[in-house]
Amino acid sequence: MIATLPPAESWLERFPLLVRDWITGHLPESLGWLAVSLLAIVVILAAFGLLFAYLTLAERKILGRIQNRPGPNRTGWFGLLQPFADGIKAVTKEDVVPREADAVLHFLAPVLLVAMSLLGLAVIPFGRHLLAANLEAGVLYFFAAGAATELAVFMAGWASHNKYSLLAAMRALAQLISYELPLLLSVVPVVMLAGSLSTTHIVDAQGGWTFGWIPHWHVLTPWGFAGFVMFMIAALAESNRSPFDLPEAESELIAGHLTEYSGFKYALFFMAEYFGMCGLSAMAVTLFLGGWQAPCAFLEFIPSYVWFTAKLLTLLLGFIWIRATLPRLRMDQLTRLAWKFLVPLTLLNLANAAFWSLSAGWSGPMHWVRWAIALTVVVGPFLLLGRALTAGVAPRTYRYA
Amino acid sequence: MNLSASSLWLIPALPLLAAAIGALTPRGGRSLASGAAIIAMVGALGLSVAALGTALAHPAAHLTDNFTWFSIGTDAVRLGWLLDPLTAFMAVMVSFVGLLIFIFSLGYMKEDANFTRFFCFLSLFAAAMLGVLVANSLLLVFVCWELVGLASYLLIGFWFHKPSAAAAAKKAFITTRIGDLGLLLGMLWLYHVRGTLLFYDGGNGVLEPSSLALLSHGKIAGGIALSTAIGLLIFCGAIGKSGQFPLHVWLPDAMEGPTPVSALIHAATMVAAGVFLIARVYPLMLADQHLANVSVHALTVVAGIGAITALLGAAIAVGQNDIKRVLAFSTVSQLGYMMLALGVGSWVAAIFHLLTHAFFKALLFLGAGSVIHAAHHEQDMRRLGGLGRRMKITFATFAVGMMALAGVPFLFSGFWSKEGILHAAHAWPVSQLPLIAGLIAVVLTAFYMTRLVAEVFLGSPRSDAASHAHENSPVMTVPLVILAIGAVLLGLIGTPAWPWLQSNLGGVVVPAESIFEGPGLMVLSIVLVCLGLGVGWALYGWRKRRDAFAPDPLAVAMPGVFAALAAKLGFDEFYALTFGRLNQLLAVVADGLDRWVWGGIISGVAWMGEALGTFDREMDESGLNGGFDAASEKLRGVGNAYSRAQTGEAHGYLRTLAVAFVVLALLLLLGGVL
Amino acid sequence: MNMLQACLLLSSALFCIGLVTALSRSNTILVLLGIEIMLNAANLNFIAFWRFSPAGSAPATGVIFVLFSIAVAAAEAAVWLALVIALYRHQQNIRLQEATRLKG
Amino acid sequence: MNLTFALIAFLILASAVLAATRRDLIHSALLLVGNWLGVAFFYLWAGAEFVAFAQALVYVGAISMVVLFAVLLTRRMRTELPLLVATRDRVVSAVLGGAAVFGVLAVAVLRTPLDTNPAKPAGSVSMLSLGQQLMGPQAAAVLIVGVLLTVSLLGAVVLASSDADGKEGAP
Repeated sequence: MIATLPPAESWLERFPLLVRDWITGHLPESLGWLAVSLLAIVVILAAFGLLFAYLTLAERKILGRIQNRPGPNRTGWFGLLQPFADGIKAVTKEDVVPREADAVLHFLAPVLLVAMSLLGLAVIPFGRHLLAANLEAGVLYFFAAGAATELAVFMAGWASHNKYSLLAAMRALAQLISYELPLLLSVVPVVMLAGSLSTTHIVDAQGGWTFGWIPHWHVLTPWGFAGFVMFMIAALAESNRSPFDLPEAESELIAGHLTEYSGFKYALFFMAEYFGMCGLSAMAVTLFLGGWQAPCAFLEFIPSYVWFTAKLLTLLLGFIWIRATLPRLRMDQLTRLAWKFLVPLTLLNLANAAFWSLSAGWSGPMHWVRWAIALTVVVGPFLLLGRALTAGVAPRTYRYA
Repeated sequence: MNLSASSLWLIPALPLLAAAIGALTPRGGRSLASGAAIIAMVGALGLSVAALGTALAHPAAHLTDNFTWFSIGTDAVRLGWLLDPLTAFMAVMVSFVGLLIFIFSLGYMKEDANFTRFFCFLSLFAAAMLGVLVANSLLLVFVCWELVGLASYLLIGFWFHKPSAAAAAKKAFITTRIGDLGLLLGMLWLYHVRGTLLFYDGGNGVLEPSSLALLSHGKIAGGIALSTAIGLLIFCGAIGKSGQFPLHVWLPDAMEGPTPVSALIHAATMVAAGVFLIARVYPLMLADQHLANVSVHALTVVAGIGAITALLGAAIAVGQNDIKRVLAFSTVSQLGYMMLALGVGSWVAAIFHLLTHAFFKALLFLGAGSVIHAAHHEQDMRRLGGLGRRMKITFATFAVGMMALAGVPFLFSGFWSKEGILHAAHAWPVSQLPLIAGLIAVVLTAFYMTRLVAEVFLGSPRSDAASHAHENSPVMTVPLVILAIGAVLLGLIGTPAWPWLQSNLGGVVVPAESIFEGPGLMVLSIVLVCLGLGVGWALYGWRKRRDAFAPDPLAVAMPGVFAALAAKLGFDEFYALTFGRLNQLLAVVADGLDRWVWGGIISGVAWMGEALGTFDREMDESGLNGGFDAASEKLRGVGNAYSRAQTGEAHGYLRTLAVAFVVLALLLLLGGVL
Repeated sequence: MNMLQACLLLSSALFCIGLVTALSRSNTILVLLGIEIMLNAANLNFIAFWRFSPAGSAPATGVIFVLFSIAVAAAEAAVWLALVIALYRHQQNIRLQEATRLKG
Repeated sequence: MNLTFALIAFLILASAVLAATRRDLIHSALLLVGNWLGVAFFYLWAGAEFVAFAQALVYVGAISMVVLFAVLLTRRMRTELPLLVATRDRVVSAVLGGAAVFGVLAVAVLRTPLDTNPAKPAGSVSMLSLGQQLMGPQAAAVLIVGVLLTVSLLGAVVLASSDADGKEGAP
């Protein structure tokens, strides 16, 4: 039975649609569209809220394992209830607002931040039929929504009326603006090659397999691989994750723009950080890792949203792993990495993608030439720029007393 | 594996890409630059072999792929790629020998600070030379030809901080440019007559029968056929590039470059380009052969120049003491042989000799480079000696190269290719003088090579550098061994017993039979080789030189002759005295013209201008100024009044704008326009 | 009053608010922000005319015009940030009525 | 549709008026961001999806940052923050001028018979045709805008960088 149906029609694949239709079927026709939209919002909020809760737990446990300690393991079975305990604690804590603070902005900042980081999720195709808003300019929408988070960070820093907060906000702004450029520029090749700003089209463009087991994901081309890596680096910086977590550098800036926040507002900032991380990872999956497409033809029977979730979780695990591994960058290193390394590389990668698209018709031995040229354009500047970036910097040596 | 003509451009494109990489690599990226160059050469070799496969499958065809470069009005300038056995054999030879030289350079240039630049230039050189080979248009050939010249200039002057190297680079560039002028003129003339420069273009190319008939029927003054004139102009380019008499003077000076460069220039690429060019346009050179009523045949001139060069080069080589200069003059002489072969009508013998010579001359130069590298850049063979025991591989391979060049019978490739030329010269109906010159050169060649080997490798070390020399690393010796094997085996494909090369090269261009008319001439030349070897051994091998300052035995025997030969028969001095003087005289005349005649006219004009100006000023100051002064006073008053409105305050301006807008809009509204 | 006129009135009102801001405030930044408002008002017009244009007119000219306008606004913003900073460095404040050094 | 338009118009005008009258520069700037967002909503309402997102990305993401940087970089500490009180007559003349301009514009708009086509479906310009327009007939303009952006960036750097002779010193 399964073998005869095309994968898009199998009941597993259509299961979410069936549930939706069952729910909206009870409502009058005129309210259908509203119910569908609300349902999408509720599902996204619930799913990502839960993901947020267990991501914090996973992060704490994985960090603990990497640092050779158990991590939270008291609340509930294996500490599984820990997120809820934390949530209850955050809600019931006193919400301190400094006397000199700009009360309205102080309140608005975390709300705006969470709202903006959630907005981007609307255009992510989580599965073959799972997409909240199919916009023609979906990718642009995603980044336009993401741009507002900078504003929220600034508002938080300014409204606190605290030197450290303001300094941290300025630093955060500098970092976010610096890394927005490579983030956008590393996306442009994908848009160029797919010929569309729509996320569904981009995922469709990555469908199909060579020999049935090499997927046509963008990450498997020279420009796509380079773009993916640079996108992920910029995404790390955009979501203020280690090793780019300078805005909240606890040791220097006493948690930066979060200094004057407490209670549930503080929790909201963290929620926004994790939502941003999820959103950017989901975008990376959509743009480079084939979205919900299965890696091999014979694995298509597994529904698409499972694949998407698997890829998303892999990237999130990568985020956590990097946090446990890499030390924090200095401010000057951070900006230098963005302007002297990532931006030129992304621009070159753009040219590389243009070459790739122009040479699409090459065949026979020219196919190898195409690969060789594209790889050279990726690897050569990477080596040269990397050398220039570390020129005159000796590896740090430690002398133990 | 096969390669079509349309993909032929990849062969030069690969080294060109490597050159670009080398140019962009900073100084530290030694392995990147050299790796790119060598990989590119391996790729070019692979593609050349594939091209050879294609060419051998269609031996009689000229596979072309032409395209339009740009068009002026209704005329289009078209370029193209050409694949025939000649191209393919040459491309395989150039990329193979070039690859070995590249590898050798890894060791030879290891200590040089400008390693990456060197590989960039080498790749450029190889790219340009391969470009000459695959081009199907005289224009494209010319472009690559000039690129070869440029690259040779850069490489000869690689150590430009040495004044002698800089001078040698300039000399090579300018001397070859003289020949190129002829080539350019010939090209323009050809384009004027035929309207295209493509060699083969489905019946419309300049080397195809209809065009040749047209060219050979045209006559210019003095009873010379049009094709003869154009062919001789093109030959001028070959004279310059291939170091033929009388433009051979740059070639020995070019030894100032690093030794791998010498090997590249004198074995595989630059000098071969001249011979290749004549081989390429051979149908054109041949076009006047059947005409009886012309005053001169193009090929006769080629044969004569070749014979003179072969004899002259061999003679001068006898009197040189610098190891590389001996080899340089030997190259001049061998190129003379090739031209001689082309001139007397044996196209295949020339190409055969070109291929074998590429191998053994590259071997000899790289062997010399190995010696020089080991002896800390000592090149004077009077100060070397006894290296045979210290550098066994170099000695063995060098000896193989020496015997190939000298034409030691039967085993070595040089013997077979040279026999082909001598037999062809013998069969030439016009004159036997080239044969005689060639035979004398055979003796001299065997003699000076014996002298070279005896002085460098035998006897005892005559300087510190020579006594501390030791064998080089495998990166340098392995190419020597490969080249030595090639220098022996390559002879096998062209022997009278199995003329594989001749049968494949022939095609439609020229009759390709190898001319062996019996053992008589062969016996004579073997005797002559033995004579040369024997005399050389008697003078240099029997009693070894004891120290660096002992006089040369030949100088003792024939002081006058030796001094003349050592001075290269005074060509440089002769040119300096004649052309140099003439140039200086012309410069003096031009200077005088500038200074007195033109300068006088200009100062006269200037004086008149000055006088007019004075008059004008008087008029202005007395007459016109009064009126203008009064007017400006008024203007200034008005300006003052306006400037009071300029408060410098942006708000004020903006407000004025707003008010003006409202007023204008009201006017329009009231006027009923809107 | 049809929809297009409403849009145009909206943009006129926005334009005038921008104008009043630019005329009344002395802080250079606010003056420039007023100018940005006016620019946005002009863009509103383009979109409005494009949206309500009669069928058969040029397809996307209004949209493209606004796109270019936004790009130019970005360039302009960079320049005026630099101007404000230079002004601040010269006179230690950014009051526009004091920036009269170029007065003739 | 009219309700949506009224809401958007209210958002745009209210945020602009508030921004123009606030004393606190930061509040003005943030309100203006709201104004720009309102304009983006207007574009969205009018069916120009791409322009709306571009407006949000450029104005909310980039120009707002420039404004905030300008405010912070030219601000003294709060103790000596100059109170930028506008003189009364300038405010009055500004309001009068603005009202006059609005009056003229309103009269012009209302008196002009405008040929409209409200039946046109929203979002009638597809992303593809927009891209083809930009890369085809408008390619030269795109190039010129690119050059303009580069030049303005360089010019801004030159203007804002401190003088080479160090005459000015730190503010």
